Amino acid sequence: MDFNDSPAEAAFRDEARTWLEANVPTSEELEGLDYIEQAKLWQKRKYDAGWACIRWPKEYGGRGASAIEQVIFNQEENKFDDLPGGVFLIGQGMAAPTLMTWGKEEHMLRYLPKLASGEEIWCQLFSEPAGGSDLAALRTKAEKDGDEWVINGQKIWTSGAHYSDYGILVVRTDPNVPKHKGLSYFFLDMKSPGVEIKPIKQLSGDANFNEVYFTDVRIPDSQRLGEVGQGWQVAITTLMNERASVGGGGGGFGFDEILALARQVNVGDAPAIEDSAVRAKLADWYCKRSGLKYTGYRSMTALSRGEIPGPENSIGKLVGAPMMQDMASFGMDLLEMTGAIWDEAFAPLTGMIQAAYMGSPGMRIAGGTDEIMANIIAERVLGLPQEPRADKGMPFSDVPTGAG
Amino acid sequence: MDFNDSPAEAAFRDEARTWLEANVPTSEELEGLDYIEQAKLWQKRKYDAGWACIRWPKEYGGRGASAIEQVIFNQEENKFDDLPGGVFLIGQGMAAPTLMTWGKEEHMLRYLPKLASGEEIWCQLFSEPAGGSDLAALRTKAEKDGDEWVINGQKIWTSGAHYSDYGILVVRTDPNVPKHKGLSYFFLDMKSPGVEIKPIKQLSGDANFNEVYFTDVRIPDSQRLGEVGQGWQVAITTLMNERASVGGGGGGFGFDEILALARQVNVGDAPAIEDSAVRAKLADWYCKRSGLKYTGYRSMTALSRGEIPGPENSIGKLVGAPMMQDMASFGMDLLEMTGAIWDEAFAPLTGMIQAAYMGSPGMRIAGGTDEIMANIIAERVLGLPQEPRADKGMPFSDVPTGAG
Amino acid sequence: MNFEFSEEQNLLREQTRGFLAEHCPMSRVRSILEADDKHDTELWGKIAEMGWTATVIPEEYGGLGLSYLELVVIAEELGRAVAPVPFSSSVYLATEALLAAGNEQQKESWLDKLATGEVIGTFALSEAHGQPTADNLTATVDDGKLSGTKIPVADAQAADIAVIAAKSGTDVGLYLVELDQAGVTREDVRTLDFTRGHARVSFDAANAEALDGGASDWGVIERLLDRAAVLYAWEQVGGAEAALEQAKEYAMGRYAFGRPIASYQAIKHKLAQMYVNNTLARSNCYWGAAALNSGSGELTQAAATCRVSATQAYYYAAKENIQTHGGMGYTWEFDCQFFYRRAKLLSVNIGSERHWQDRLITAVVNSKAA
Amino acid sequence: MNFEFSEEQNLLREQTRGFLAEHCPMSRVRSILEADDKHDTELWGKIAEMGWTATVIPEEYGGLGLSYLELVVIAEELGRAVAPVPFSSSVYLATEALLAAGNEQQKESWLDKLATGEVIGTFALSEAHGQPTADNLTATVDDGKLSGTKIPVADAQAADIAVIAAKSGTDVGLYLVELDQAGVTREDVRTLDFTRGHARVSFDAANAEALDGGASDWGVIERLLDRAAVLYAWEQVGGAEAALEQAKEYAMGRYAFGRPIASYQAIKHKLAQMYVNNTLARSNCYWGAAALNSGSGELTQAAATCRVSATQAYYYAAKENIQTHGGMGYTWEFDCQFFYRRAKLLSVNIGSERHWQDRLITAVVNSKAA
Repeated sequence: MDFNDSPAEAAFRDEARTWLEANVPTSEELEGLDYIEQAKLWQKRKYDAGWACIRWPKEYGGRGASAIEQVIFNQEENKFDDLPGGVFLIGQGMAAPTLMTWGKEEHMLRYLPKLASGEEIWCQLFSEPAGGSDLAALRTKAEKDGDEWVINGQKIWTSGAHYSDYGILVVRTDPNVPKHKGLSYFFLDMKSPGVEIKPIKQLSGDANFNEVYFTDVRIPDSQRLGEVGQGWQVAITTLMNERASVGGGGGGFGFDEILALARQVNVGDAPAIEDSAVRAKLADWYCKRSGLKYTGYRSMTALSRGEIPGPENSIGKLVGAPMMQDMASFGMDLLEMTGAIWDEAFAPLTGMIQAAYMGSPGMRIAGGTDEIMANIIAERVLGLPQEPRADKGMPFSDVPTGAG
Repeated sequence: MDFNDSPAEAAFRDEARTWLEANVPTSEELEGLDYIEQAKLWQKRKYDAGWACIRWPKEYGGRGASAIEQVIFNQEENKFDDLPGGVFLIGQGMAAPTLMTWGKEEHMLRYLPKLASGEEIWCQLFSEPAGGSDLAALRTKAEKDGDEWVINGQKIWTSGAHYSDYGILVVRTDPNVPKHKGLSYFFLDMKSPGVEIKPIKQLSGDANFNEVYFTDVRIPDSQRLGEVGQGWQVAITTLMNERASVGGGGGGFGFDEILALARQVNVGDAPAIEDSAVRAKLADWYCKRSGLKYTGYRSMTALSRGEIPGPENSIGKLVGAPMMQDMASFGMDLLEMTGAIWDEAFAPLTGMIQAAYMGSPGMRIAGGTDEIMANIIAERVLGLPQEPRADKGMPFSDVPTGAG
Repeated sequence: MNFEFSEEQNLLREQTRGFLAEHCPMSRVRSILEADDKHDTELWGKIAEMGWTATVIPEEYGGLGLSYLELVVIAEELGRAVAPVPFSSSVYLATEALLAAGNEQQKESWLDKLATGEVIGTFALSEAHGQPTADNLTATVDDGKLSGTKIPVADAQAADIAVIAAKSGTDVGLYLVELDQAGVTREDVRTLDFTRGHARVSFDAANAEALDGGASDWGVIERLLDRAAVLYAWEQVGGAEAALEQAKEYAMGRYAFGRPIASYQAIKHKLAQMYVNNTLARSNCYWGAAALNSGSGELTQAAATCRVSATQAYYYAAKENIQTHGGMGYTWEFDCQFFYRRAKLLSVNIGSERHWQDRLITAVVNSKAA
Repeated sequence: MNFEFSEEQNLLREQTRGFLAEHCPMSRVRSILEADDKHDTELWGKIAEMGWTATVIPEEYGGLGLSYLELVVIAEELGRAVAPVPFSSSVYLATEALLAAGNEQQKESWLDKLATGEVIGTFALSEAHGQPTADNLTATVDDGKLSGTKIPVADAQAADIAVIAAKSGTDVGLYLVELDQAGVTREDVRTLDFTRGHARVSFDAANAEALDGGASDWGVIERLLDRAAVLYAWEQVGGAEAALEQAKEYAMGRYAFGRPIASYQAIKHKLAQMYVNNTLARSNCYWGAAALNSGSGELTQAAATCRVSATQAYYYAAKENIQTHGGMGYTWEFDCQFFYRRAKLLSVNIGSERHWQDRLITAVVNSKAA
């Protein structure tokens, strides 16, 4: 057990670091570009040098690297602050593995290199307003018309729909069979006629997500992944690859920030960090953060041994999101009467604490609520039985919905 | 809103207090008697003077008093420390109201006065080893034989079985109908042949409960309450009258004790009560205790207005039991390395903290687990739907049990 | 023993609730949230017409001379409605300061106008991050002129007068300042809760008049905050209760896997926990109300107790209400956000949970020592 | 990066677990609980034969010279088994004290006997309620004679030697005392956990030898406790894990309302919480083990972190394991009690959660200042 790289890992890390130091875009290069353009510039540069999506086979635009090499590259890349790139996460992290598992060779040759190069951005069209935690209860329907499918319905919580070129989509092709069995999976051109995109304003005031409406949108059958009715299995592939890359945003507020605040603000006549009630809370948060960090190290070790980290990774969000909420709430308490002020000019850490208070409820929901995460741990990690499903085996059209 | 008695209440309180001051048994009177004898002495004295079970009609041994008068009398009686009497709680508090609701006049005239006088003690025979929170899943069976029923099976968690004269009993008279419909309710003479009583040792080392085994025990049909198959409804009457009089025992450890400890023990160089982490915990416990106290005042006010306090009273145990566990655990932490010592000679408060740590797990279970209490609040107070019942409408004999 | 509201008080509650349902529905709160307004001036006018601002002001000063039990009923309902009005600043703080520490002339000058709502008052204590103390106050009054900066001052934009904690030499006292004068500058500061205006207020030799001839010391400020804490706690309990109701309603109607989410223990036990918190907080608020109303010596203890438990109950109910709603609860469109914002605003407005926990234990220790 | 145990260490874990399953089943723990024995002498003999007591002692002193990574594997398994043996006192504390602060002659005299288990050691610090500090110690050594009282001394009845914290003048130091001598009196004190003997030990001019020629100051004691904290934390995580497994097994087999109680969210989420706590604590224990093994400067921080999270995880798992079992879990007959008793014993034995939280933040602040 040690924190050091093996010799081969160290060599790879050196190579990556050397390349990054020479190639990370300068602020001059990025100036005047919007966030998407910045991201595309950096992604293309990585791609051209063989540093994009390095675990992918070379013929699809990757480098054929190992999982641990990917981790090492990410670590090194993350040492540079504020590199643009989050817009590719869904395409590269979720759509691509799904294409690799369920797509035809021609799909892969056509789409994967442009995902790796950043030329095309993808989004995910799964969630629906009435679905929530019950993802498979989706209602957007697709009807066959010759070699095409006609889509009608609505999706929600789609990040980046407005700047995406393609989207992955699950729809109901048969309402008369149990809900998991009547779904099919497609990808579509987001510029297709009949696709309408509306931003969703969150309670934090940000708009990180969209609603997407489909009115007689036509998709060629060749853009189907998996068989008709097999959409749920295909979706599982996508979801298994979902990283806890959750939107809503807490603005980087974490243990270090609450610690800094506790050194800055007084309780009574002394810095809050000397107050034992403050210390007890900080200690608990420190232990949680540390526990998550070293759980991550254990996962990376498993990766480096060729093992695949399992659903136990869902503890990250389950622990981290409510912890951010409580830290933010307590941070405001430490400020006392000024705590609720959310003005960059007056609030410490330029209002980051207040932003975290407003953003953290979203983190507790997006990508699976706390309750769903606890279910996943109970069922998939501990192997406890599912709860009885009222809709089990029932044709989807007969499942109670509470509506009407 | 005020804390004072109305004039009529004040007069009643004076009368009660005067009588109590003159009649509470002296330590000389109690000396040499065991706990049961002491309790019977005091109960008989109250009965003879018309101060026993004062809400009951006079013909059954009571005083025909109002609910609020009962509360006032209890308050005054409780001002005297350590008066014996807990052994009558089940008979007077649970069996008697059930007899009054479901019994015949002859039952009431025969049994209620002796319950009021303390001459006869009753116990409750409901729980079974396989039942737990699912009380109605009981298996002890009764088969009709002429004018009698023959009982075979086992009950558990029966307080005072070994010193009780009578017991109230729910048994299965028909296993071929859904579980709630196949039950009947009896009372029986605990000295009947075939009744065998074994104490249950708890993890605290105490034995407050018993197992009771029935082997061909015969009960006359005249000792049935309600119709055959109506046992669940009768049992509900009993359970509605169950006070949160929970065994297992925390030995009187509460907020005042943890406060006293915090004044006595140091954290660093100063009394723990000056440490802000200690203060924060104490404040939270104080608020809970205070909240329960004033919730009780509100219930008493409702009683005094003739309203019947509802299931919201289950918050007492739900809040109080885990709080005692945490206070005890923290109390030991304050003692640091000596905390685990459970020797009256060495431990502060004569080991009460350690006793509370060992006793509180029982309080979180007896009379309904924390989880059942939360269900009761959710369903009966807030009106939320029950969970789907896998055994709904199923003949009892077909319900999955996990056994075999 | 009578630990309940009277029939008249319950009737007042019904009227108050009905009035607010009509004049302060959530859509009204939203319109203030989304506008630049600092409060709902129309609603304020109607509230004043109802006489709520006059509740505990004695009749001789133009008030209704009712008890604090009536005032807590109104406070709870304003909390339920998340009403965007400067009621707490004007009634719980400014009016109370005058009642407690104003001299006869000051009471006569201002109480009747506060009673009719034509004058809005506020209270200013905090100057910097962290808990204000007698030692760290820096605003000073010299020869009737106040200089210094207060931040945040709740409802300062709406207010005509403010009661200010300031020092004359080393003596802390309360001073009355008319805000519409040359030496006073109000700058908006945005808080989490856009439905209530807050400002940084700077005083540059502004005219200020000592309350009670300067006899109002730090102890007077603490007692003022104790009294306000009970009223804040009732608002908080009202908000917590409304958040629970909103969560319950949504959970009953929202289906997942073929049944209402309210039938899942994860949701049931969450709502049960809200109920438990709210019930304990409410019962403590009864104690606070009784102590406030009777002028009991237990006031500090009762106030800190109900303040701490109401703060905890509202935070839990507000955040778990959003959680119960899932993604929809996190949208701007849904009303869950109002409770979440207001819960935090109220919880720091007169000192945090941490502060009141500490004050509670001081009071408990003192009472046990006595 | 390699943040896992080696194949050999995993093999050791399997062997250790297999050995304890055979020689220390729950029935064995029960027999000690119900007897007057202070520990399982037969099991101790076998453990010593396995060489566990010799793990980190260098070969030159008769040990196996293995690393702390092997020792934490054994610690975790002893924790899982709730083993009724004086392993922590003798190995984590007495042996470590000699390794850290013994002079050559002291090491030669005692380490080989501690390695073979023929000598059992313990450590004595506490004298009274509350956290021991350099200031409040009263045991004194004068001219090689120790006087004072220590309570509680874990495994004192089983021990042959004890390392004692005492003062010579105002200097705190560690002293080695043979317990079988005229000036030493051991009185049993019962703790919550009857499977481990504890005593009050009085010294009346007992012969005592300074470790390290008296150079062992309070800092040495703190570092000794830091090192022990990592090993205790692994025992605690082992216990927490076994409690979770016991709860899970029961919940799968116990039916209520026609289905296993493990299918109810109240139970599922309780067990998920245990899993989360245990996983965080275990990952922190990895850090602790790495820091202990490498002699890293982060040791205090790592030790306090894993100690706090393991203490919290074990308390939660032990109490909620009983709760999951319902009434049966509260009976003497069931084995849930072993974890519940041991959890609390371990949590106060080398200082409480509160104490280690405080120590953690001191270390964090120091590391950030540096």
